[in-house]
Amino acid sequence: MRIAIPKGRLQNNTLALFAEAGYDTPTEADIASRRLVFARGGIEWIFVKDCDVPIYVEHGAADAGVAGLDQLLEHDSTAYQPVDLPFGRCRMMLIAAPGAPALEALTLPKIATKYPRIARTWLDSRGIRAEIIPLGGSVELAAVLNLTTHVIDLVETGETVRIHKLEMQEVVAEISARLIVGKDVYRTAPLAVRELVARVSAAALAAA
Amino acid sequence: MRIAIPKGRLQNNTLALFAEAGYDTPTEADIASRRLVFARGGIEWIFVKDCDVPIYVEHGAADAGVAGLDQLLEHDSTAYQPVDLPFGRCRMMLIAAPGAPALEALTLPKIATKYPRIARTWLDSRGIRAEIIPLGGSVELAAVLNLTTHVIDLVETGETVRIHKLEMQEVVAEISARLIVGKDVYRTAPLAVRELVARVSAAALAAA
Amino acid sequence: MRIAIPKGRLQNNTLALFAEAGYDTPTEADIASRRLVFARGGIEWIFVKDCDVPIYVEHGAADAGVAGLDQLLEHDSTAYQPVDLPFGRCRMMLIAAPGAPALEALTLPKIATKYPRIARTWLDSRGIRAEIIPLGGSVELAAVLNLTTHVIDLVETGETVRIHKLEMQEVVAEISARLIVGKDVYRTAPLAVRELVARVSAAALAAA
Amino acid sequence: MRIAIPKGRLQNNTLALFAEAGYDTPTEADIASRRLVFARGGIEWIFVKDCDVPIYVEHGAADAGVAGLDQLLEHDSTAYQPVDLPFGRCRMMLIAAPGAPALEALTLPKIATKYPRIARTWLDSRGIRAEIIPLGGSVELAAVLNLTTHVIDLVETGETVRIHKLEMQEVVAEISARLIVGKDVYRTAPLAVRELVARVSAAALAAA
Amino acid sequence: MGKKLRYPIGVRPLLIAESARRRRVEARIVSILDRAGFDEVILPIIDYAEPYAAAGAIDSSQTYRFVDRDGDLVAVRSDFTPMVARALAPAIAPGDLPLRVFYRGDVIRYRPSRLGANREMFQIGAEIIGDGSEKADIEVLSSVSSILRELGTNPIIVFTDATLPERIDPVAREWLATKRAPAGAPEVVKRLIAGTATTGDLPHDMADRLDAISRACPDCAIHLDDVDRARGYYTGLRFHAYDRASRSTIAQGGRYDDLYEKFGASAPAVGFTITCE
Amino acid sequence: MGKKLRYPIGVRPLLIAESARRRRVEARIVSILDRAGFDEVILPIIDYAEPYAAAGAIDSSQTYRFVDRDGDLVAVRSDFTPMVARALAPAIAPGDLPLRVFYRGDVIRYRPSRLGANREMFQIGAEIIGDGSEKADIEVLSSVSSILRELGTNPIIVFTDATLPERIDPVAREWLATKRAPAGAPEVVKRLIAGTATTGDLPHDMADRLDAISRACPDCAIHLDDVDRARGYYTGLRFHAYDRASRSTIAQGGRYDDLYEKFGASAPAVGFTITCE
Amino acid sequence: MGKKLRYPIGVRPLLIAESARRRRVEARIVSILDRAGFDEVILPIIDYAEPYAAAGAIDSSQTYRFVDRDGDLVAVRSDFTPMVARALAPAIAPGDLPLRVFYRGDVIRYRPSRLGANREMFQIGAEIIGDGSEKADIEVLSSVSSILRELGTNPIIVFTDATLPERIDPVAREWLATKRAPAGAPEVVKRLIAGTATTGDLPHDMADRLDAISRACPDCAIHLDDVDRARGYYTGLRFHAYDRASRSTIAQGGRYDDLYEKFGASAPAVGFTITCE
Amino acid sequence: MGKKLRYPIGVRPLLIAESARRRRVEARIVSILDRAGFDEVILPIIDYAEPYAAAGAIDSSQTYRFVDRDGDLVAVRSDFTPMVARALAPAIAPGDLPLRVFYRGDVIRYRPSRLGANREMFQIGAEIIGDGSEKADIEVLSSVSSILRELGTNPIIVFTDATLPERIDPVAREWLATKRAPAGAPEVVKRLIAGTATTGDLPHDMADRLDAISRACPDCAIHLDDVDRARGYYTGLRFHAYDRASRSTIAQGGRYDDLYEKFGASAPAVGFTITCE
Repeated sequence: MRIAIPKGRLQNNTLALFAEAGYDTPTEADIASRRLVFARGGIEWIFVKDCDVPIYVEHGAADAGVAGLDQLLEHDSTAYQPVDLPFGRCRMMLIAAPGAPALEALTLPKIATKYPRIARTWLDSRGIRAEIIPLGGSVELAAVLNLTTHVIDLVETGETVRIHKLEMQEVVAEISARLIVGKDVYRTAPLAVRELVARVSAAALAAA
Repeated sequence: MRIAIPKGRLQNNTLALFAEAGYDTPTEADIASRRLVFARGGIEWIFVKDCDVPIYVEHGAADAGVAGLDQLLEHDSTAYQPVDLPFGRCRMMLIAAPGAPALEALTLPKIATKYPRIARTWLDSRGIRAEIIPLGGSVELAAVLNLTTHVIDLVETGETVRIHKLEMQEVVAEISARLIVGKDVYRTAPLAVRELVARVSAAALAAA
Repeated sequence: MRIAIPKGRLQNNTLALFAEAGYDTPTEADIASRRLVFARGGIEWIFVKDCDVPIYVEHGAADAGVAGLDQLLEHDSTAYQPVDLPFGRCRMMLIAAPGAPALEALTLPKIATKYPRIARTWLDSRGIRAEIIPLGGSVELAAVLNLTTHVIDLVETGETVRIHKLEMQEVVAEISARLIVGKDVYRTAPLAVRELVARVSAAALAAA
Repeated sequence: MRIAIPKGRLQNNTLALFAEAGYDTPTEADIASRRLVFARGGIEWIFVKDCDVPIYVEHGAADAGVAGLDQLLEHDSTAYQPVDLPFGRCRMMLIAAPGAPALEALTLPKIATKYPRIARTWLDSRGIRAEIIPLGGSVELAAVLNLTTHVIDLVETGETVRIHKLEMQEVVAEISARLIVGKDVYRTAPLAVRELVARVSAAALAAA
Repeated sequence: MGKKLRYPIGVRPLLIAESARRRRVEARIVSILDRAGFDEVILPIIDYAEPYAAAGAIDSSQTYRFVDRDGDLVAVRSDFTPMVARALAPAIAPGDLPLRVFYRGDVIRYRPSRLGANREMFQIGAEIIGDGSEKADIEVLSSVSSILRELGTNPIIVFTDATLPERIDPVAREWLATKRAPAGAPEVVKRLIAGTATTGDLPHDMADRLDAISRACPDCAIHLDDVDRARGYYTGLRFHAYDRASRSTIAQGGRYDDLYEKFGASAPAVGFTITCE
Repeated sequence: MGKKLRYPIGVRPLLIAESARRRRVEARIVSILDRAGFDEVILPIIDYAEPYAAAGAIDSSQTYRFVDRDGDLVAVRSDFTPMVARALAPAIAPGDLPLRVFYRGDVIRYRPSRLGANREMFQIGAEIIGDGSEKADIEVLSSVSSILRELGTNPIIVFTDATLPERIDPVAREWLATKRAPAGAPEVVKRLIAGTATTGDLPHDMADRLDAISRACPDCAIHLDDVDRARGYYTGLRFHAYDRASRSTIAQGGRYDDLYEKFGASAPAVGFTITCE
Repeated sequence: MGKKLRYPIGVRPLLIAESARRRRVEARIVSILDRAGFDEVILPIIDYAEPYAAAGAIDSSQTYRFVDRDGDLVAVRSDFTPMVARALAPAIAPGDLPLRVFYRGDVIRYRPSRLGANREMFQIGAEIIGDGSEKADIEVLSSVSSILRELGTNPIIVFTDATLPERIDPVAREWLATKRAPAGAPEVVKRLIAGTATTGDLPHDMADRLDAISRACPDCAIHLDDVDRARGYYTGLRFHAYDRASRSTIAQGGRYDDLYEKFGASAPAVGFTITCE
Repeated sequence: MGKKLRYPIGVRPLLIAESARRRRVEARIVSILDRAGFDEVILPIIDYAEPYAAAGAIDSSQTYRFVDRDGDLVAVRSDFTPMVARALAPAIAPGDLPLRVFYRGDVIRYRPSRLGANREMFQIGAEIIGDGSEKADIEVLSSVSSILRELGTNPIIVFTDATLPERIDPVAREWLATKRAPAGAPEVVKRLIAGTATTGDLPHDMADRLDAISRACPDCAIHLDDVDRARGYYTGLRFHAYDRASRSTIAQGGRYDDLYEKFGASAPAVGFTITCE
């Protein structure tokens, strides 16, 4: 069984979760060694950028993994999401530049985002026409420099939004980290999967 | 005049370069303050993720900036690239999993990369058919786990390649950091641009 | 008011009909003179090949005319057909070469006809696939020489079919001559049209 | 060997030609009997509407036949045309309604014709844009009733044109009757074909 | 190849003289509509084919359709009326009604039967949205009439109610559209075909409305049996305007009270379209 | 341009070695099907898109569609099953049933998400038409199993009933397809997700049928919670076969008892499709 | 709509009986080619239109073309020969030659003139690549002859040299293609048309080659004046095979020594294609 | 599906307020052009793609292309200039020249890189045909300048000669288009990139012409190194006009002396296009 651990903001909570679930997870030293693959306790742990977890699971290069719902939606992942985890909670918000009018009032608003697919689906569902400018990071800057009137981004503490005096107008999606398991794995290794799901659900409950 | 500074691996060399060119650049304290926009010495400095510099310049949200040629090619940037900078030099390489045959020998090879557009253009120029799997980071892992037979990625020291015992097969492109200036800026503020290019070229020569 | 008289098999009955309806129709001498246009009794009579009557009325080059339903269907005429006339009655039949199997039994039957549009519409309505070979005349010959297994043609006396020992398999359409009036004429000269329709209906009833 | 004799204006000359070439052609009585197929002197003679000769030969239902070049062009016939016959000579002409301007001067002229394919090809070659209205017969009437500004039709004596005071503006094509032989027949029965061509050429020379 | 010297069949540029004539006609119509309080909306050249097909609003056999780069079926503009409904429906607030809008531009229709017939037609049209009354019907009819007179044409305008056949007999449309009814058809159908029927023969609501319109528009004539084979999206007034000389249709229109609903805003509408060849 | 040196993304020729391997596999499968009494039908490469869209049988976003010269929307073959139904339905006489047919050939699917993924796939499939019984389900499952073993693969075959979610709770499909149910969800849903549910939890008819199939196909495992986000045209047995090594789907299929009806012949059918990369 | 009951004009499924007949014919031809040392290549159903247009290899008016989602012009397979050249050219190493390959599958051609004519044709073809000699010409002709006899047909095979007209007179093609030459035409043209010309009338190299082939293939006849209006990609031997009974073309082919060059590998090639209706 | 609520990406209707603003701008520009003696030509929305591809006049990757019902490749209008040339070339008699024409309407460009960027742009442009002199260049530049000022924008207009790079060095375009030249590049290239070059560095004919234009158009600045990666159909004057505030391109144009030749009438031409967002 190969499990993909998301590097970045979800890494530590994920490792703690699996430890809580009784797994022999990679140690600090392992992680520091810059190696990416660790075989421990019968599980092959791989460290992958958080946005890549859904791709590794989709292509069967990993059986399971932990990823934020934002990445699952952006990659249109078909994997099962059996366990909603108690960390990584945040909101995908429509954020407006200071004094910018509501989205519907603008004829062709420009929206900067790291999530073009989620933005397009949400805008379609609201029948709103907009130009989407995909960016790699610090999306708020686009609104600050009024390159765009709005941005769609993850808001955790809301501090970045406050610093730049931006306005949170609408919730696009409630986000949380999720345990995902490849569709095919469910079919080809049902017992192993059931055990993983049971132990992780229990650990998640305990931690909540 | 608004200049975009790339966060990440090129940030420090870029700030040093502009300092060398006699500009009053943002200080350590500025950077630590997590603010993204600093007006200093008549120039508005903005800190942007390195992959976004070409987008800000393309949309006119920044007049000039420093970006790696990898990002300029990936975003098909139309900006001018007046100065080739002496840092950020590295190579975009075709890297094969251990023992993988040459690309041409495979009927439908799979290639993981952070640069789908560069990979597609290079493969077309070589008449090679391949499936491209776009990844966000630590692309070598795809070859290690033979999710793909090859990867196309930046190689600086080549250490990551060595750790994972991968083989560098071909150079896809020579990469270096570049000063870029928006096409429209050249036309609308020629004097300011000439001065910027002259001072940066001089600083680049001195540093080389 | 300009009325198109169909040359060929319907000509004499049509002239007799209009005479019966009290119109001063072109005389034998007129017709013999090879002129095509005759102004008589306030009506401009034009002699036109029977298959062209629907086209002249469609393009407004004639206000009304007499044409067989076969021509009206073949040219997908949009004109009104206010009076069904008591002559020109015949049947559009599916005729098979001697001993040819039923149409449905053949994988890709070939059908010769002067009426490709009617044949295609009828075949579609029956869900039958067939290749249609459009011919200009004596369509039965195609079946006799088994260039095609079937033909679709007008059958009046059925004599041609008998001579060539062909089999009439199905009725495609009941055909009769019809008075047709242009849609626009109805709207722009309603009185004249009403009078024409009334007099011709009466004459048709008398003759029936 | 099956030969298609065109009914209508070319019928008598064609029969005379074959008689001249020493063939035992169908007699007056045969023709009067309304039968369409006659086996005489080792040849199967079939009587077919002139516009259908190219189709019978194209589909291999006849090995050879006589048809006007107008029909060969209209049906885009691929058959060989080994002998140009001394009868059926006429011209395909662009004929204008009285006082109508030259075709090029009109923005979107309308042209009535029995030969839509020939008209379209000729107009394309002259770079002229026009709407084509296909008619079945007495095409001059369209110009007389100025349903169209021009017509394209066969002109033999030019009498019809004179009666209706129309103007002959341009020659579209020189037309004559031709002996045509199916491509496949040339390949599969070369000797019989050579003999037919030789005898008909000789007869044609004698008659010229 | 010679073929490419010409334009796709039925599509062509207007050179200087023709363009000038076209713009003069356009300017006069637009100024009349302006004075009458109509505001312009500008509609795109292409749009998804699917929303119109779903609303049964456009006959796909007459439109230029193609699959675009996102795999969606896209159609070139072939009929303004459904496009105005789709554009305005999402933007209409109850307070805005009644709304008077007009539009202008080229539409392209594919007519296979007529080889090379002009497919690209310049149209100007106008609509009153949100007023289901006969007053709006009358305003539209008189607008058409005055515009066409202003342009120097002597129009024949005939009108009827598009739902008339169904209100008489479910099968009446077929008889009235061919002007031939079987012996057993209802008397009123025969009188309609013979042209002897009057509004008296019609259901009261329809009769009163047509009579009111008739009184208000003296130069428009009621043709009760002016019936097309398909009702289309028309739900009430349906009229055609002809140039008395050339007898060709120069304008047509009517009421379509359930079209806007299909695009999300239940508002009645009545309008006309003038085609300038 | 270099670009044209290559083939449209995901479409490619098989040179000599690969063609030989493909034909060997094909020949062995076809001989098994022959021996099992299946007759071949050959289906066209292109067909109208509309009949399949109307029958909701094909996801248009995955097909190569284009407007042909008659203005009709035509699609390149992307899924054999609906095409077999449309081809055979009009030709089936009651006496012919049950009918065993098989088919083979390339299908082309457009998968935007995976840049350059192979779109052209060679498939061989077979169907039993006219036999709604579990006997036919069992015959199909055992045929797939024996064919895959013959080809030297060690398949994992899992099956369930495609209508299971709806039979439990109208919203169950969403929960089972993501394997996450809210607290208030029915107990059986939670047990399904946890994998502790058994056929005992299901409506009797469904349970008995699945048990019968399970008994008859020892090497196939029931996965009650193997649920896709969309049921597609499946109405009963639904199975996937995996290559134990590569874990990739090598065959799939199931029962579709109302597909033929949409094409004019109410006959139940059950079948499978093997994809040979 | 009824229309959609049928398939796009000329495209249709083969039901059980017909499929069986088709596969039997296919199997016998393939086994002969196998024994003769030909290896199969499998070609994609669709490909870019541009490489073939650039190489002047395919008549675009006969192919189903459409613009795909990347904005490129894509065509449905209409002629195998240029596709084999494009597939193999980049993969040919000098050492591999001469190479014997064969291919099979459906091609789709659009023939506007014949309403509903069958557009989808099943073809099997073979090629000898890298052997410019007459030996290869002879091998191809005798292969076609033996295959057609094996299938129980009594073929008439006629051949000539595709470049013959140009070698005589730049304008000769037009005369020979219509079999009508003006008085002033060269004597040899008249004798060709009259069928009295012999290889003696031809340039020596062409004559010797045709005579050699004729001697080696007794059941094939030279038709010097068998000339098409367009040479196409043929540069030498050009032949047609007819079914003596139905007189319809059942096979054709020839030599095309500069086709591979257009796809990057200068190798002569000669081949044939059998169309099985 | 929600998706169809919106318009194809980048295409949208203008509601009342926006339409009014658009028409006001349009009317003012048209009145200026009228006064300056320009006559309007009206161009079709669609045209064959082939004549423009042959003339290398339009970048096919940016146009909406599709195969129409006659099997021809048709493109939606994406650039007016080549269409004016194709429309007027066959109709120009020497006596008519010089000819001043203008045109207006929507063009649609596909820009894959920018998701949802507005593809439909309203453009008004004008051309002087038949006058190769600098006088015509000057008239065009001053027309653009006065029109933009009339519209209340404060334009920055920069111009150069499109053929400058080739006149210096065959490879110069690549260096000037990226503003980076290798050490060994000619001195003038380095001075051009550094912005220190003057017209003195240029061939005399080009220098004199640019100086004359510069003297006549004080508010336009020469930018010798304003070089695009591809010359396009420009053969002399090449200019861009910017809105000083938004820094976005609001107009551009230049001289194209061999474009009309490609459509059959060798006439020089110089013109501009204003894009009104």
